[in-house]
Amino acid sequence: MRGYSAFSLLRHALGGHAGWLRAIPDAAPKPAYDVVIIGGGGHGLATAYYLARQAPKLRIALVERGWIGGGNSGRNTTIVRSNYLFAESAALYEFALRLYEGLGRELNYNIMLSQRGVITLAHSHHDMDTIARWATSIQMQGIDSEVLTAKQVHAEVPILNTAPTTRYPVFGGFVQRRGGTARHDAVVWGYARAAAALGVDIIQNCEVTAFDIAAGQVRGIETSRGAIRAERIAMAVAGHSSVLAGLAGIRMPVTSYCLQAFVSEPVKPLLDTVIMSPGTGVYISQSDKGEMVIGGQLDLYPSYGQRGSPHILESVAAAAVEQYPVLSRMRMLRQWGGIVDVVHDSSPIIDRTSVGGLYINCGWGTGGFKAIPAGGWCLADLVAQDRPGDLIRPFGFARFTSGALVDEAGAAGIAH
Amino acid sequence: MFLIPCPHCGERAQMEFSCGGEAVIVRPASAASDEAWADYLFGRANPKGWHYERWCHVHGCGEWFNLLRHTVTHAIRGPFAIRDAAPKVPQ
Amino acid sequence: MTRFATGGRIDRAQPLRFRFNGRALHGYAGDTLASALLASGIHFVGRSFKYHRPRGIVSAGHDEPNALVQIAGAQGEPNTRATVLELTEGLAATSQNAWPSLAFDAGALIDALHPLFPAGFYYKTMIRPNWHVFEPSIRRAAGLGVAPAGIDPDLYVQRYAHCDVLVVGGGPAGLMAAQAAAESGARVVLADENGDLGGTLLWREAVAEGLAAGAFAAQATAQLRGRSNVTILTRTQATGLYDGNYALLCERPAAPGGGRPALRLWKVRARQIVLATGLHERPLVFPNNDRPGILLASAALKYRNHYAVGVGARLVAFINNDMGAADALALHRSGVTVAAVIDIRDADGTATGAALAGAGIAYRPGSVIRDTAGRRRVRSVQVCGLDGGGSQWIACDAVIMSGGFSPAVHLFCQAGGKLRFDESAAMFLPDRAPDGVRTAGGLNGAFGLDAAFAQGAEAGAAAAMDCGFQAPSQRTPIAAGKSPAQNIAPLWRVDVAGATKRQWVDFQNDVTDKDIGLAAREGYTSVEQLKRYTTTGMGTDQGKTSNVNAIAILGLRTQRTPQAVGTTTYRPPYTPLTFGTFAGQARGLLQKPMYRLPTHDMQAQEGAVFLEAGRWQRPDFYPRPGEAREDAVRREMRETRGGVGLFDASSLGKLLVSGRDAGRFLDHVYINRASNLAQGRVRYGLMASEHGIALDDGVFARLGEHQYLVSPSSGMTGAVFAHMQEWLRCEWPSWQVAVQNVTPQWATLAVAGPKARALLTALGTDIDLDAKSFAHMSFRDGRVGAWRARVFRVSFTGETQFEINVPAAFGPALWRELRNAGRPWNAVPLGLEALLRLRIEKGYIHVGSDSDGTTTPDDLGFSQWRSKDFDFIGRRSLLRPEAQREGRHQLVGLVGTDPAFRMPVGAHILPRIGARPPATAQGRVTSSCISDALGQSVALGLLASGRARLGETVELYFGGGTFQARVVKPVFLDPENQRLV
Amino acid sequence: MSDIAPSNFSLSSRTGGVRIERVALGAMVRVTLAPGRRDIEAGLEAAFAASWPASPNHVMAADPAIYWFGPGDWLVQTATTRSEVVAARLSDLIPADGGSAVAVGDGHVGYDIGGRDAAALLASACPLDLDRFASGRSARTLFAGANVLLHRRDDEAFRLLSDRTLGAFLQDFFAAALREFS
Repeated sequence: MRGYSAFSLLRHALGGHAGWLRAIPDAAPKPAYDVVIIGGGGHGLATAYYLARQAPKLRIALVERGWIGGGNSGRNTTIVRSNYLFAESAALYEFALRLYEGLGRELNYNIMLSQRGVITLAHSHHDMDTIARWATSIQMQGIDSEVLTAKQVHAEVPILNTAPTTRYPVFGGFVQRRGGTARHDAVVWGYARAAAALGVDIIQNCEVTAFDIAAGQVRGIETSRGAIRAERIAMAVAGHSSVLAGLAGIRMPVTSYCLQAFVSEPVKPLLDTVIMSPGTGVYISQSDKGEMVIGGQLDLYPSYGQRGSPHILESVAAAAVEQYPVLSRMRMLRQWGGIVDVVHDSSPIIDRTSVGGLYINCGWGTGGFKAIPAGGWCLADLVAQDRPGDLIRPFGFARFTSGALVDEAGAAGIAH
Repeated sequence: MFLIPCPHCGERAQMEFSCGGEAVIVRPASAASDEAWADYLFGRANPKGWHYERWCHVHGCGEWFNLLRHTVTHAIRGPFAIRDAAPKVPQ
Repeated sequence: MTRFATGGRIDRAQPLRFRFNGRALHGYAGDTLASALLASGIHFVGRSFKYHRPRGIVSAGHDEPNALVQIAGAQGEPNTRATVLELTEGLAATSQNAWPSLAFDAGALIDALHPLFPAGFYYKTMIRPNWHVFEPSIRRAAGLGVAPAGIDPDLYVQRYAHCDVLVVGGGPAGLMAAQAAAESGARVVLADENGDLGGTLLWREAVAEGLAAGAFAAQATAQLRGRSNVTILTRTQATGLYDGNYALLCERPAAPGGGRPALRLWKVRARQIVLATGLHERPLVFPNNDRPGILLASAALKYRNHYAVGVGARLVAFINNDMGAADALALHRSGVTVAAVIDIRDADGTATGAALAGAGIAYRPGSVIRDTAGRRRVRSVQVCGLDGGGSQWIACDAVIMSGGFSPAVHLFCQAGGKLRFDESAAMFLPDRAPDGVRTAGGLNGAFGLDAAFAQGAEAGAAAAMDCGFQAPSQRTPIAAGKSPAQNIAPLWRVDVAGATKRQWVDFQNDVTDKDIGLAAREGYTSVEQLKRYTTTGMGTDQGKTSNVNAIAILGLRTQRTPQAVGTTTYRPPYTPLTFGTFAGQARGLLQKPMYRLPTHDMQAQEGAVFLEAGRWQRPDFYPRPGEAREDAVRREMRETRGGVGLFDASSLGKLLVSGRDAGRFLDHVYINRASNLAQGRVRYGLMASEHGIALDDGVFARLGEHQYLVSPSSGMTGAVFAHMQEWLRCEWPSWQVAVQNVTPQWATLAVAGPKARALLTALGTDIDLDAKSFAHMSFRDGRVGAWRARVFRVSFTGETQFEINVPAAFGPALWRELRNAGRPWNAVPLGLEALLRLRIEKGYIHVGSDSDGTTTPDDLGFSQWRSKDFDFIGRRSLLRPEAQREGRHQLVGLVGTDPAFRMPVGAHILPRIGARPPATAQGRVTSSCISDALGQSVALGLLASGRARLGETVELYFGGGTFQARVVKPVFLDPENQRLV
Repeated sequence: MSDIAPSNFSLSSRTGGVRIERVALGAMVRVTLAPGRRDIEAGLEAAFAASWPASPNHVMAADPAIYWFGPGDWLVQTATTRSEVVAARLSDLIPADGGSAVAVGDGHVGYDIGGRDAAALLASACPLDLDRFASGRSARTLFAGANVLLHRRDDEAFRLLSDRTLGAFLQDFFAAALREFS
């Protein structure tokens, strides 16, 4: 992709910015495609982009029920990192992070990848042991990570509560310097603009209402904007995976929960890293606009209502104030909830389904954003090859019958 | 924070309860196939709409019971006894 | 003179001094900072977020986009809206987003270069070499105020409340709703953000039942206060409506300090809700409409009547509806000169012209403002006809505008209400209300008192009836003139020849109509995409004044009606509220409950350093003068192995499992058998989850034929109790088992070490302590010291160990006796860390350290379950291929080649000696210590096929370095259990 | 009796609106029955007659005071008898194969919260609707995140029972919550 630069900005400024091309095209559905991707979030759009790049001859459409980026891609707390405990996970998320590192230039769209470091806190001696294991395991993958003493953490994060009476004393932590944040909407728009430029039809306000399946093979979909024929269909609809897969008669090992997040009013720079506290569930960063972006625990009952329980919000906010007293007099500006699909082992599913030609990418739980480039790349590869590549083989349906889970939650206790 | 009707204590704040997930999932005998066992452990209806699920009044009387709850609006019907089959879904 | 000598609701007897940007000023009690500034002739109070444009006060309420100030001091705060901040003596406020000063702001350079910075410019540039080059300066430039340093001195409290009818908004509609509901006997809570109820009654001239509006409000308030079933919350902002009619209200109690709370968060559970939240006036979008001195017409009138402040000496009004005209007229009549009224509507069919002319105000129908002048305060406006002709500059020192009104639908939508756009009223109105929510008054787009009164009374009565109360007696509607008509002709932007200057839509975030056009052109056409791409409506005001204008303009640009464009999702909070409010009293150790040991105070006297483990406060170690943690821990270990150690083990769980099926039940809960345990005996048990993962371990004792005492590990008691209850109630409801958690009842004091038996003998007991009659893994009841006790012989230390259980209250006394009796052998208190290391020497696992959510019982060396043919919890999962797989990581012991080097927990085992990362780990160290007893460095770890690799030497990696260790059985000390005799 | 939390704990707001005192609970026995043992329950009802709480969330406040704790779950409290005696008496009524009755008096702390602001103080951290919580009612609920049993003795008098291990936490929280009322 090209077209965006300081120079083009200057040139268009002289023309009153009247000459900019459409970045987010709005295509109308054609009767048939080679591949249809369902879901206009980050994973779906990335899938479209990488598939179009890998197989230029394919006629590809992406259908989105609402507007692109309207799901979890636009509701998350924008954290990117690859500091996962198990080799299988680390390989997948590291692949995503490496793609992220070149993504702005590749898409010619500033995704504002800010590798400001992600610090994970330990609040006890036992936490420190867990973190030492975690950090070492990541180093064993050849991924950057270093253990920090309490002193080092406080030096990097002066706003942490150091009072002797604090409920959450910091015993240390570990940092992945290459972790950080990226502008979530920009990732969505950047992929959409690039995919469209490669000829993908991006069709918004187009809801899938049924699958056309014959002899165990998918033939197409019914949508709110008419029928679309395609022999290969990929689903990437985080939060609603069970519902959509259900339309194809597939029962998923997934439960949808509401995850709440909130931001403060913008203030001058306070925090230049991303901090995660598995012990309290609080994770926090400060956006470039100056807002403190805070996320917390799941509401632990199945939900598709994008409003969480206020008492969960309260406990997260209270824990955040306890850890960062400076928040006490700062104001919460906006809170929201996103619907995440959670698998028992907090690891994703990228695989073929029991229906021929129907593929799925789901189960990222609370951590889908950081995986977008890998999730898209792998799903595109799966659709193109019709067999799982090495990266995603551990993340198929087979693990639920064999028991070979990739249990990040069980082992590390958190998987945001 | 919606209210949950406890069979003994009446309507109480949801924060007093914990959700046990989908109700009446039948536990296969140990002879079951790996597939059947996997479906028991992991397979979930996870509907967008009415969901038959079990709750525990964990911070109250401790009772376990079933509810029919709408997963979007959190409208609730019940409570029902833990062994009761799922009632008809409201229109 | 901008402050009128009489009138208003300020207290002239209470002058207040304050500082703004260092300048000493004064106002009166009852002022807001904004009204006091205006009274001092100050409009220019801040700079905009992006272009650093001079900005003035726009509104008189919480919808203010511009007048954000920084409050200094420990009780200071950023981004405070001057329009709602009550003036207090000595208040010091400064402008934000300006450097070096408000008047001369270096950032203003951006405005000169504004063509380079259209909406979303940052997505198109700063891509190469990468964002990191540019981000630091962007971050410094962004952000509004400065977060206050230091500990927050204020007190925040919370309060749950329950009512039948919650009325939000104490204006004319809300007052009547509360009255009607209250008369029916319902429990009513009425919340209003202001100090006095009445809303617009307090500052709009009107007559109700022959009373002046203000007097009527006072009367209605008095009537409500007289009712016991009504709770009136003034100074209280409703910020959120959640599922189940659960509302969060934030109260600012009057005169905080002196122990009184600064803020109180009300958590209200209402059966029915009546929303009477009124409307916000909309600015008009026209060229250079953002200059200081340009404000909302209703705001100017409120400043005049509520605060006795004239916003200028010579005003020009720009309107598109009769409400604005009426306000201009009211201002003029009350002494705030309005030179001209610019009305985009043609004169035909409106009485406006006549009324204005009659008052001597120049009236220009069919006209617009095409430009304005004045850098730090509007100086004049250029007026022209809709055809662009008849251009004329009019001098003024303030411009009031009325672009129509937007009902405050935020709470309505948070609760799930749906909206429709009414073209004739040019506003989004409540359409479908969620269950239990009603709307009244301005929120319904109603203008005028009679409609507000009627709708309020009707909604209040209906809400009460839905709660099962009798309808109140038919009350005569309140007499208050006929409602005026709005007669709006929407003008979403000025589109006439020569209107070239930027027209602001979102003042705070500097979003202009051109930006919206750009977004539309580039395809960001969903209202949510527009918001995210241009940042319109994303300021601290959340677009209260700008959203509808933005939606309409996007509609114009994309040939859609506002209805078709739709609104963005309304999210709590309605107005920003501090995080401290949410925290309430839950500060420090009060965050969440924490358990204390029965002998906590004694341990403190012993000099214990405490830590939190599984919600328990437990002694970590007992440093002697000059002793570091490591030294103290190793000393405690040595002295226990050599003599005797004492510790309070009361946090170990005690679950009483009784009933005919108790044994059968425990057979299903544990992977090993319980039902064949003899009475009086104790057995180690390991339980698995249904997924076949090691869940917890501990001991269980058989107290009687039908009764067992189960002892989960400290942090797990609650979880294990819940686990048991769920299986009993949900899977095996017919089994006769009763489980009771009696943990808090008992103080469990442990005596461990070669001298344990001698100590107990010295203390005195009628229990025969001889190893033959009282063997390891059994218990006895009897007298210990002065107390009846139950004594268990179990061990986590690898030493002879007695655990003495007495009622919790006797714990401290027993501890004292044990310490005294222990003197001859220098009995020492044993901290948690030493305890956890002693068990390593012995090779006892610690679930959660030596295992994680992926470890099976077999991995830990427990295969008893294979002998059980029936289906205990987790068994089927253990038969899956993965659990049977070769090469699983199994528990082993590791002996370091360097006896002085403690093998770090988390060190990973390399695939072969000499290998270096990146490499596939063969396993890891799970717990380790230096064993003085053995003169070795020992560790427990998990190793691939570990049990088949005993004797092998492996290399481990940690923190960039490596070390070697020998693989051995996971028991180092006393494999023959001589010490347990 | 030394303790994890001062047993002489007593606080009042300066305005006198609310008073909190640690109370000695005397003997307490917890009765837990296996599900479906209506027969035993009937025996207990017969033995204790009127003083056995017929319905959930009620307490018979005589001596012994009997709290409904949950299904098949009661708490018997008496100031006049030793818990062993009460436990023995109850055990006679409960066959070992059907449940248990054990002394738990040492496992609890109790606080009397009285005064015109008593309900307000409780409402600062308890989600229960106290207006609809009449005298003689009891409920297990949350206070400051801790599991408690709340008993309304009369309009302005509550008793709060919780685990003894939470005594120190509760007393610290009471002290903090009281600031609002002084």
